[in-house]
Amino acid sequence: MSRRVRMILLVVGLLGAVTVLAVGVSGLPAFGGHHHPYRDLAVAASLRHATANVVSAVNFDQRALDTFGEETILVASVAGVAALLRPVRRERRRRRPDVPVMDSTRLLTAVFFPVTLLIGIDVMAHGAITPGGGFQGGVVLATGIHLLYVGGRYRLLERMRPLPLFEITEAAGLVIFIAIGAAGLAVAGHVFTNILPQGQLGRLISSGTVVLLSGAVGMAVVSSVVILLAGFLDQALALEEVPDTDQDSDGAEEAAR
Amino acid sequence: MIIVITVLLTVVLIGAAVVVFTRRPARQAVTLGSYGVLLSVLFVAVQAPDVALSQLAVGTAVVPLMVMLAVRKISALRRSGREDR
Amino acid sequence: MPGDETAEQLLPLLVIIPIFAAAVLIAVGQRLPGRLVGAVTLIVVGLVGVGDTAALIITWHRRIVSWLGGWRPGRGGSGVGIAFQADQLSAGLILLAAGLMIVALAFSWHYFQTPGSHFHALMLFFLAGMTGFALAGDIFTMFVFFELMGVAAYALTGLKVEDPSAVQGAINFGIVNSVAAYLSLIGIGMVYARTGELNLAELSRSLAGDHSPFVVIAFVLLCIGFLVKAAVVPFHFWLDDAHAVAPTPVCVLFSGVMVELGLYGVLRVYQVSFADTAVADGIGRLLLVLGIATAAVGAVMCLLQRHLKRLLAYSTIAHMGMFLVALSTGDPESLAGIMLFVLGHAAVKGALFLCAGILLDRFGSIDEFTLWGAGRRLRGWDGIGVRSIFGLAALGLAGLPPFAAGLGKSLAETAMSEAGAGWGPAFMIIVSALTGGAVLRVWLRVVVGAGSEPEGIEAEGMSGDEEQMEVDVGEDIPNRMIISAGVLVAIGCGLGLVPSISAGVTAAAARFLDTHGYVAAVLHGRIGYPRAAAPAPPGWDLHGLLLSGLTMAAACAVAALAVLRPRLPGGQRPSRVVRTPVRLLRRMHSGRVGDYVVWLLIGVGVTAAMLAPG
Amino acid sequence: MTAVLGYYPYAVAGAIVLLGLVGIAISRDLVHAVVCLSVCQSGTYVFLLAVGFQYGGVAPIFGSTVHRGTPVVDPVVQALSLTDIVVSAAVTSMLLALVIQIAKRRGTVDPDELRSLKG
Repeated sequence: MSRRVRMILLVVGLLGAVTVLAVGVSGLPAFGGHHHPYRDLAVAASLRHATANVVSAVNFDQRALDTFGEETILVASVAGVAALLRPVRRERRRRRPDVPVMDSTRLLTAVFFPVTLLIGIDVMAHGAITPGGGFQGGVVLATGIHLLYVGGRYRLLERMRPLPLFEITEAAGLVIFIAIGAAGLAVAGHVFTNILPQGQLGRLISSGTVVLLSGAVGMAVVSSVVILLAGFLDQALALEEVPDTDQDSDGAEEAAR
Repeated sequence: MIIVITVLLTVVLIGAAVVVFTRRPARQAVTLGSYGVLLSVLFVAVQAPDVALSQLAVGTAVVPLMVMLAVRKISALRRSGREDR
Repeated sequence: MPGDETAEQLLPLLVIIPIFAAAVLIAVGQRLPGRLVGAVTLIVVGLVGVGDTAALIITWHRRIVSWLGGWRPGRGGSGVGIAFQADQLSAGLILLAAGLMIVALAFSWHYFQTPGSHFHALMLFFLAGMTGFALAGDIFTMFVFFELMGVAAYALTGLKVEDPSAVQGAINFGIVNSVAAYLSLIGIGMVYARTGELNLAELSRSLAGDHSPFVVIAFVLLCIGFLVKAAVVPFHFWLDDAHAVAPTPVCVLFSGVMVELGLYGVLRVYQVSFADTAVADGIGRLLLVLGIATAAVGAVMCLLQRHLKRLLAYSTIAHMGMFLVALSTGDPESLAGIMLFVLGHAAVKGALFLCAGILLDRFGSIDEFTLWGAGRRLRGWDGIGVRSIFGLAALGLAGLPPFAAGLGKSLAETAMSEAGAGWGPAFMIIVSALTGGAVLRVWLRVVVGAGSEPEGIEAEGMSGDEEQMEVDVGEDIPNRMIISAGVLVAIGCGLGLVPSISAGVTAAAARFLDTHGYVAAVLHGRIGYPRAAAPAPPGWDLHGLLLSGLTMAAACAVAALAVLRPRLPGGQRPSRVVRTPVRLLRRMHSGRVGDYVVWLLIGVGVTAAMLAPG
Repeated sequence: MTAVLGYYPYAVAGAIVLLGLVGIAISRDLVHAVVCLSVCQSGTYVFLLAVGFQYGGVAPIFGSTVHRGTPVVDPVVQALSLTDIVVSAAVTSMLLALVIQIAKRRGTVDPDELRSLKG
């Protein structure tokens, strides 16, 4: 379709979509209303299981299957990205001369690196009490590790995060999540049942399996995000298209990891 | 409270338009990052701290970094591609 | 018969086991030899298949309802947990998915030489996504497993990293399906805002009798994701691009079961939650109009293709059109016919895709003109096997009597004519004849080498020459490839002959349409089916045989006409009145993702307009 | 005035979704299209959280300050948005990997130049 025809059709489509959304939105209750029946049930169920952070209760206790599906989507996309970006015959790994890093940056990252790791672990551990949880803590930890690249050299980052280890911890996170679910099945007859004693609201050890599931999700997310970023960093920094002229065979072996 | 949310919503809408209409993907990674911060502020205003924290971590740090690395790889491929032809 | 509780407890394991196995494969896959990884995957999928069969046997007598985490709704009737619900239709679909995956994995035993287990892990994630989608009783859980199915499918489509041909088919597939999923999420948000519930059974109770325009809009937005996945016009553009580039075993799953799951999603959401709302009086019209458009576009484009995989993809789109038209009558008999048609179509279409894969790996091309007379160059058992399987599958697709596809088509035809749609049988015959004719034309040209050597006829459209071999088999085609294609044809034929299958299908259709039974089972635990007279298993009758014979004749005529057209007087240039719409139709399938999103937006407006009350 | 403000958040969410779709439709670079897709998805977060908001409600984190009686905002939509953000990260990374693969194979990422899928 020529550009002009596409513009006309786009406008027509937009008009249709706007009317559809307008009629739909007009049927909704006004913004900020007080009628939230699911919320009342969810808050009651969360307090019954002594979970202070109701969002974590919904995520890891009441609708645990959605979180399980969400983690599987992340692990599947990591496997997909690894499959799509695997080095191909015409690519060769090259040793890049390292960009000099200012001392101040190096100092800042040396300070921030441990702080970020602590924040990440804290956010993940207190998932059931304060805002945060396995997922947020995991992403904070994963981005924290990459401070090494900002402050140091790419090879330092590569040494500090051995990818095979992270592939194992990623799969281990998912397997532990399933193990806790299966324990719920074995003990109480339903997958993902909250079988541990729930303890007292607001304490560190409360809300039973929510903390454990949050930890498992955190482990899976840390490794997934690290492998994702490693895949993209590897593509942008380390792999180089071998010009077709010198199609040397050893380049191919070196490219295959 | 209504005013704060209404203003933030308008700013987020403008941010979305800015991200969509920046044509060069390299610059778009930057505008996407700032758009992520705007969204996080809106989510805090709407009393959703969990979502704000994860949007901050994903929408501002991880996704723009991936976009920038992808753009860098594609421009490197285009340069080497042009040399070959 | 296991105790009544065990089935409930073990149902979610059908989703968890493949994910567990995929996680283990990701962790240790690099170090295991390729053969072991393939064996482990086959064993796991087999285990899931056994579980699906057990679920199918149990659902023959009662539904299986499993509330995750034990969060069964209280007296008030609305709970916080997620429900899984299996009845005969959903159990049959997940069994079909597992069965097709076993055959696909057997076909692609040594497909990807690259190290690591990505292909097998992604296939297991794909199976878990399809199983979870079919069992979910909660609209947000359907969205999550819809996305899991999508992510695995995007990666599997783009997996042939070395392939220089249309690799952007995967990105078109990814972007269009993701946009549709987000529009569905807007629909889920709207339904949640209005009713405060996400469970299908609870929605059925709170939306009952609601005749406001809001309900129509919520249904349209909710079903956009499923309509796009079902490749219904004008949302179908991504399907042929995805098939053009996906590896053969993945195409078998796309056309065999993933597209049908989109249709299942629309029917399940409508039947349980929106059957008693303003949507009910517009749904017949919507399915009819979309079905006719889909069948027309699918059939015409199918005749125009020379790239075998794209031709088969358009044939799938044409069949989805036929399914929609038959379902627009809304009575159990047509639903039963369509269920049988889906089973038969999945088996026969899978066999055709495997034959196309064999030709691609043996001759390095998948273009009808380049492969002219290739079947004759195959020697010995390989040649006989490929020629006969390809021919039988092509005839089975067109509705040859013993095949399940033919029986399903004739059941649907009789149901439509009884429901007053007299033109129904004629429509089904024409579309089957066109698509069957196109596939038979390929059989004549490629396998038998009929018609003149095509030189210089530079037909438009994407040629299949750029497609790269998935695995170089050299002279001798591995037996496992031919056996798996043969097994699929045998299953396609067997399903049509076994009377208990057609009896089960009729009962399944009646039970699927029983909304109150579903709500009572999910909310109040009354999982038994209502007492229904055991229907006589419908089979072939004279009327059905006559119509099938007519379809076969028409299909052979179309194929013969297409092959011999150059020799007919004046047959060279089709008349102007045919060429202009064909050229327009071809330009609409531009392979450009921006156009597809524009068509998707227009589709949203058109679907809402058709469903609007009054 | 309050009537307009009552539906303004939903209108903004719908506008963001449509903006993302317009971005994809007019984009001449696949990376730009993928970023517009994630903008379109951010519209769904805004819509979900707007659905769950309640004036006077506080964040659904019980503890010393927030007791059983205090009105809280709907936590379920926040859980749905969290899942949606993870899906967005996963799908965006997958599509960017596909775009890199296209750039490797065809040397260009402009949809108009990738015309071999015609017909």
